[in-house]
Amino acid sequence: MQCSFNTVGQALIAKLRGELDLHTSPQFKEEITKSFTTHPQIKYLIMDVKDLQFIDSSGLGVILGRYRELEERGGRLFFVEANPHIKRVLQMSGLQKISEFAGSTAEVLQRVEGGQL
Amino acid sequence: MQCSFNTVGQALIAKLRGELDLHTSPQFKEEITKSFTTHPQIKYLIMDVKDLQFIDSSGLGVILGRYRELEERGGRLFFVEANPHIKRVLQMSGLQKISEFAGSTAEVLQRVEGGQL
Amino acid sequence: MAERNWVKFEFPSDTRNVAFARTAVALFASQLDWTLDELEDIKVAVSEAVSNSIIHGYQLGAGIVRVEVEYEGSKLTIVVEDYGQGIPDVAQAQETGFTTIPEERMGLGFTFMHEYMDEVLVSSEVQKGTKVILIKEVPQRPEG
Amino acid sequence: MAERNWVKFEFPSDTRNVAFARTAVALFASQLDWTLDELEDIKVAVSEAVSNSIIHGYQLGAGIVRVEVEYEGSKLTIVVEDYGQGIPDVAQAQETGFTTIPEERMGLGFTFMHEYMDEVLVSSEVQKGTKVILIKEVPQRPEG
Ligand SMILES: Nc1ncnc2c1ncn2[C@@H]1O[C@H](COP(=O)(O)OP(=O)(O)O)[C@@H](O)[C@H]1O
Ligand SMILES: Nc1ncnc2c1ncn2[C@@H]1O[C@H](COP(=O)(O)OP(=O)(O)O)[C@@H](O)[C@H]1O
Repeated sequence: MQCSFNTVGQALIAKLRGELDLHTSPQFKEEITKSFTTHPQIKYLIMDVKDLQFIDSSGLGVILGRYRELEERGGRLFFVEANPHIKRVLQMSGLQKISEFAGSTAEVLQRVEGGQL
Repeated sequence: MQCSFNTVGQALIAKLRGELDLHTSPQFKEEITKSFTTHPQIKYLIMDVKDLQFIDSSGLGVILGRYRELEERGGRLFFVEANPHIKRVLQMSGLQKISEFAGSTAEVLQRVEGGQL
Repeated sequence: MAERNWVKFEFPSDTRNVAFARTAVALFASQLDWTLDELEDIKVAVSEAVSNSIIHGYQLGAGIVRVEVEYEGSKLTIVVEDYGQGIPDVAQAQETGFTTIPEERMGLGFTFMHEYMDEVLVSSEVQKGTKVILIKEVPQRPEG
Repeated sequence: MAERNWVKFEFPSDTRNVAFARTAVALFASQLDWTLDELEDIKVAVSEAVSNSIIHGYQLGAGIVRVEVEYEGSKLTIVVEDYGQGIPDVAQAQETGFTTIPEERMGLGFTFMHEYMDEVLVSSEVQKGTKVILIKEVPQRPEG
């Protein structure tokens, strides 16, 4: 699992590659927590899951943990380019209710920056 | 493992896809033996191994068996588009000494038909 | 209709082995005629069961996880077993959202197993261990 | 340097399982830092050893094949074991071209194992079975 982070204004873009499970999620948790701490302005988390090949409930748990923080900040959670398998897991977990699917990062950034949120 | 056969004059083109091992080689052996029987004119065997993903000594054994028949007919054996792994296995087995590598089926056919062999 | 076949494997309780376990099971299961989506479902279910043995059964400590995969005809059976702390109430454990580690976990492991497999059977004894049986049949497909 | 890890598995002597065995071993081995070519080498060696257990050990009849994979640091050890007919002369068996089924086989199985692995240890007892140990170290690579 590899993850890379980018901030654009109030948005944090997290790009995941590989498999997010019990073994790999602690690393992701640590890195995303660091990003949240060093960028207290972050309200929007954009998860680019195009290259995420696998996720189970251990991986989802870490994302949900971040969601709770976002909520306190009045923010939002987006999943970009989720494949059908990942969409289904998100739907089943209920994470989908509190988040949105989007076709591209650019699309979300446009909405965020355009003040449409 | 899938194999398909094509005859062009005195040449039999055998295209292999997948993995040729203890489990899959009997099917290949049966089909290629059938081709040899129904086309007694065959002198040149062109093995298109571009899509062959794996081969071990069980797979090589079947090809060597065909080589012996070709030899009796005064024919030749060609491997087309062998990847480095397959080249190495062929080299180690000694099959390479009695056969030739080629870049394309068309190239071999041209030599065969042009009477260069 | 596939003739019976099986594999058994065991490995130490180590988070590195979760990916190995789910991929090896899918690899063996792929001797049957699943779609890629169905194989993905099987992977998720195995990942949940094996992760549970490691986190809950052995609380991330030492232990052995055993996995058996067997099929006959169109029926695939996967058994994931540990010799760890066990589950006092298996019905409650399988409720969506129930977890004994609420700070970290979502209580969705068993829910995913039930969702992705046809049948899930859990037996457990406290201080002895837990056995999860996951069953899935290859669906009848229109001849194509 | 990787911390020790291992997996053991067993399956019936059935030609369907040769592909499973070599791929599962490569899957586990890939926790170490091999190149794709090296993983391919490991697959060939395992394929030869497991095929031998099935054809020679059990003569394509019933039996159990056991495989153990273990690593520590950069050293990978694979054990392939059967409880079949055994080899009367393990030195002779390992000679290039030696085979007891000359109509069908090339006598290259052990040659491939020696070529693709760093070390191959064969022990066998007639009517008891055969154990082949395959060892390979991850080569030191220049820092990149
Ligand atoms: N193998 C196991 N050994 C011991 N307890 C387990 C095991 N599997 C599950 N449990 C118990 O069942 C609960 C629910 O499991 P699950 O639905 O997978 O959710 P989660 O893993 O998120 O807690 C766990 O919190 C744990 O208490
Ligand atoms: N697991 C085994 N059980 C019994 N005999 C074996 C086993 N493995 C190898 N042998 C013997 O060693 C010989 C050489 O093996 P090998 O080099 O793999 O060549 P091949 O498989 O082509 O015969 C075999 O022909 C067989 O007699």
